[in-house]
Amino acid sequence: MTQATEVLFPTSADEAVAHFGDGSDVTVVGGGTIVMPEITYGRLAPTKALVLSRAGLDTLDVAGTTVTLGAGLPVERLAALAQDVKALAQCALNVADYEIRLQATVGGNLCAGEGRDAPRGDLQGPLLALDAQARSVGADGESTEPLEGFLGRRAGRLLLDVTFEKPAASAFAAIDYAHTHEYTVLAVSGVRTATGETRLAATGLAGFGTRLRSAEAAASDPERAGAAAVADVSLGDDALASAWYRERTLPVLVHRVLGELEEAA
Amino acid sequence: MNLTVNGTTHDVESGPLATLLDVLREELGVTSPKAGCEQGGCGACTVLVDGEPQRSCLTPVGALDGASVTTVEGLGAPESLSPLQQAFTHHYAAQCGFCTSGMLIAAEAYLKRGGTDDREAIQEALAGHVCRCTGYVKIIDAVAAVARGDSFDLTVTAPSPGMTNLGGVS
Amino acid sequence: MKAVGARLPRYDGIGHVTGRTTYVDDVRVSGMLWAKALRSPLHSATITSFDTSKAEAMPGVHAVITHADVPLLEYGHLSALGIPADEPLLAKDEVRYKGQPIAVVAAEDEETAMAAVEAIDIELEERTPLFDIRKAFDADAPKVHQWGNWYTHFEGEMDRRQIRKGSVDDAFDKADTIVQGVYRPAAIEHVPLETQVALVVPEASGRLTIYSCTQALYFSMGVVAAHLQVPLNKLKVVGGTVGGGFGGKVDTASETMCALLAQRSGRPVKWRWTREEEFLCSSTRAPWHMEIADAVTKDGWILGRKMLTLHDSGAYGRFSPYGLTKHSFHHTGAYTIPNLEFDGYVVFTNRVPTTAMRGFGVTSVSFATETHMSRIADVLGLDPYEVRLKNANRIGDTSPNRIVYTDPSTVSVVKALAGGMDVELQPEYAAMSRDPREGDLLPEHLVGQMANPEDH
Amino acid sequence: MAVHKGRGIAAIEYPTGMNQNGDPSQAWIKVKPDGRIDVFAGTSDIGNGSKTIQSQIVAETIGVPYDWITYDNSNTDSSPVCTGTFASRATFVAGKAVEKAAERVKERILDIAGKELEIDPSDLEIVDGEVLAKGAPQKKIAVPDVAAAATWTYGELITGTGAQLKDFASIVDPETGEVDSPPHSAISYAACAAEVEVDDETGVVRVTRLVQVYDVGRAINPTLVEGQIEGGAVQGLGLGVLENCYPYYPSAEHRGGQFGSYLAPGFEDLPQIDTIIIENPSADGPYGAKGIGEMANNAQPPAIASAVYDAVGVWVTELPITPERVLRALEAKAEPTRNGKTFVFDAELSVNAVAQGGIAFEVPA
Repeated sequence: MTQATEVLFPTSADEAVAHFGDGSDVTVVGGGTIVMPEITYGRLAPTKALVLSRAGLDTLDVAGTTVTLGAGLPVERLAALAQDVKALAQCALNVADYEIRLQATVGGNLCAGEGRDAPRGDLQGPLLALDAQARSVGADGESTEPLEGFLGRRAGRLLLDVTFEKPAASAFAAIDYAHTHEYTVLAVSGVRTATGETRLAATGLAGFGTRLRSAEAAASDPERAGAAAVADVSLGDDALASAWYRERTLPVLVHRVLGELEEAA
Repeated sequence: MNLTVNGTTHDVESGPLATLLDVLREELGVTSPKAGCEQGGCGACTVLVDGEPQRSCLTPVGALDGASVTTVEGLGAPESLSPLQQAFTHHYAAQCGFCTSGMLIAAEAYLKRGGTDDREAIQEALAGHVCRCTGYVKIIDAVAAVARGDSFDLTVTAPSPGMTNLGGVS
Repeated sequence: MKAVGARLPRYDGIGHVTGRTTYVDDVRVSGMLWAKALRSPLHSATITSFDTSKAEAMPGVHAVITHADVPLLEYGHLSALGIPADEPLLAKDEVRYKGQPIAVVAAEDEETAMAAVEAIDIELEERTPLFDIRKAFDADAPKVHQWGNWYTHFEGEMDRRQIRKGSVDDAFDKADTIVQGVYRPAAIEHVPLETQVALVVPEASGRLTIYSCTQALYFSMGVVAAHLQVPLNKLKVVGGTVGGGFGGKVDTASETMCALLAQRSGRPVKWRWTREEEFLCSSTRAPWHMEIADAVTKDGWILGRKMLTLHDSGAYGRFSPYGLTKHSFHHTGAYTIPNLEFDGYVVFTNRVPTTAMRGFGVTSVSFATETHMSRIADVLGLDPYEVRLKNANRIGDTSPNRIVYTDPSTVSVVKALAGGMDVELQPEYAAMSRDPREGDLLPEHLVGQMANPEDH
Repeated sequence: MAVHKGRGIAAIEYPTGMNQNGDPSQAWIKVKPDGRIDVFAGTSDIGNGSKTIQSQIVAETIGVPYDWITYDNSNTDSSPVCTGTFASRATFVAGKAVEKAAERVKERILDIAGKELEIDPSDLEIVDGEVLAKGAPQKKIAVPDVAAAATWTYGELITGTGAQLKDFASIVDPETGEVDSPPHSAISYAACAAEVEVDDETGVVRVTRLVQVYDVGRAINPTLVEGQIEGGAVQGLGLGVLENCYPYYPSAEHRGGQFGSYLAPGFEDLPQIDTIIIENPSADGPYGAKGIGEMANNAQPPAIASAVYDAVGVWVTELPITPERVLRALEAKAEPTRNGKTFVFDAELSVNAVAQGGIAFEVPA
């Protein structure tokens, strides 16, 4: 398989974009944590692999109140945002373990498809709550759009970076269960903006991360917000937990996040 | 491409998408990193790449042209054991030994970045490494002992914390 | 210097910390082929057509082995204990669990071996699987196994393991309270860090050198010799250094499959299971279903126990009848109960065969009986330490199968635990020992069960 | 949210050796011309440390330093039969075989030393690699010199074999389960207390402390015993609250095929572990040892189940005690049903509730 695979190591973002082209038949390798086992296990035989490790996308820029994360930024580096965006740092540190976080990238975490037997994409939660803008390229060229929209059409696109405004406060709560190379059963992220708006998002769902709009609308009443959140999501059974369990605990996590946001305010 | 492993530079013939683990074990004959899962989940294949711990099963070797890799073979030999290797011996931190290479590498990286003897910090630093034999207690003991700067008598082993021996009672 | 009692370093410890310990996967031989298996994608099915010719013709493929190539297809690992064979090395005509090996191939490299597996043409007709052991006895249950849905070859061709002691009816009649509960521990994986692996080298002498991760060199040699129908001098099993076992590396079959592939190809053959195979296709600890009813007095004596155990064996027997028998012998735990009625069944389901694991047969019953003991203490409003001390095994008490206890330590360990937890025991309990029962600790119901320890 | 603390205990027993016995282990030992000892046994070391333990037994039995021992279990050409490393038999059964072989070797050393010293072998002992006259230790000969004499003077190979085999215990009455002899070697005992914290909103159970007592008979190597006990404790924790091959048992759907979806305990699941060792020697194990390797994961699950009940007042009797099972139990708040003097727990799980007449669990009223 490797003999037949064209493997490209772009050394700049532009080169990466050029190699990616319209994205057809391109397998993007960020940190390798998701793609490499698929290759090893014979489930994926790329015809063209784009390895981003030298593409210079591992940037973390803070300009005033605006934060931009390069798609190639290792997840562990988000720990640096503990002061500015607590929920994002906390969520990042909840991903897998130290070494995986050094290898795994923001782009990989946001773009990977559904997990084999547990949910993936933990960073989608806080970044959705932050209403991050995703800049990506694809067959229709470059575009920048809200992450929420991007997630629905991320297949076939190359993510370059995500940008968001620092919130006034943020909070993160997860089901804290087993600890070997942990996958998140269910997590809720919350943001309080400078203008006092509350945004909530969840991961650990069927499909990918989701904004909890009904819960946001009821944010002033945490009990009601928790109950409302269930209507915002689609839940599934998997190796970690059942839809029943997630339905019971989603309100708890929403409640905890709102409580923490309240305390922070 | 070339790769320096434990101080020796090799030309690598495997394709660029071959995992570093495969290159080390199958092409270069460096067998201390183990293929415990090839999913990134057990930690037994962990090596240092330019000083940082990485799962060699997740790393395409093509991304490492010119890099320097350290495995357990590079930490120390039987006659020149590193402090961690001594500590793992003295504290009986290896039973079947299959996870030990990855544990040692992760612990080495932890101490290199200034890790202390705080047990919770050690647990967090090594969290991605599964050991099914020891129950982790003695591994934490070993890493903490090196962080404290202990020296080790390799002719005996140390008891675990929290042990009481009542002898024979009826 | 005394060696026994000393905290001496591990014999092979320096090898472990320097990465020099050689496990099977670290053995290097030239010309080695990689093996991969075609495994059943279904829980239960009839094989309607099967053709390996495309795989065999692929460049780089050196051998394909199916059931037809195995000299003795079914060999009972515990035939010496009277447990007959029931499991084919490779599936023939039907598959009974998802992951069951149907064919194995040996090829120049792993990728070619995987491609060859893909190239095997197979058609399966799916059947309704059975998973719930509680439904296995129903008349309309799907049929799992050639012997039916449960094992029927205990001594006297009984279909269950029975223990009978004293009179349960009497005990339940005399009881102040009866406490009944159900206990269901799960299947778990052994999770050795080293997955199952074997390497077989055909020697010029005609012998096979078998590098194995087995927990039992001679046991595995016997299994290979039986399947291949060769005397033991044709085999040399090399091993003894294992990356974790926990019971899961006793029923290994990869040695035999590699041996057949090595014979066929004339080349060394290695098969290292992936972690996914280890999790999904290797044998597990068994799930158990245990129901207990205990006849107790209001002051905490257990007069009698009635128990039903269903052991989920998975699709084949393996060591399950042995494990259930061991389970039955220990179903009173660390206590003496004089009146017993135990029935246990080895039940077949369409899941991966279950096998030995640390505490085999007893881990389950320890969970059931000890949780039950805590419930009894709670229902009666008694101290959980004291209920345990009262019923504890004493010298001269007898086990479910009438073996006299000569040196029981229930009392020692429970008293020491109370000490470790800073729990103060009432004086009469603090004064207890394991000595033979007398006085208040020898109530009428325990007199008849006692025996002379000298007769041990 | 409320996190509730609870405590529970359990006491257990476990037999050594294969149930019903009939499981041989054998060993042979030879002595090199300089007195160094080669041990050949077929016991696989799966991490349990049997290479170490059996070497210690040989060193102790003969009376030579531990580092004189070379232990070879590498292959079936040179090593004799060992039924295997399971059933907690590697120290008790296989260790007894090497002890017996070492006794034979010691006899041969004393015999040849007796000739060299012109003292009756029964008046000699071996201490730290030297053969000494009892009561007159100035009369002595080093074991290496004995081995040299055997090789070069007497033309003898100092060697010894040993085998341990306990008779198969037949079931003489399949109706009652009665056996004709003890079906085990020694029985080991243990007790465990678990302390847990249970989150009543998420159902998550965290085991915070395990206090454990083990009667090990005799600790041949206390450090290795601790390793077995600690490793077992964490596997018991896995059994109790984490691990399940079939998360929706009896369904076979949604199995975890990787670390992270199959929940083996990790570093951060580790509770505080306090261990108390008792050494009530066994009658017939090597140096009084018992086999505690396997039982080391048996006491935690029931102790944890009882601790969860103590914490939140519900019994979860299906393992593992997952967050979902705790929440479901809290929701059901199930009390046992009372029927006269009978308290029935878990009726909904019973065969009576699930099977259609094919099997039942009938309890005398």
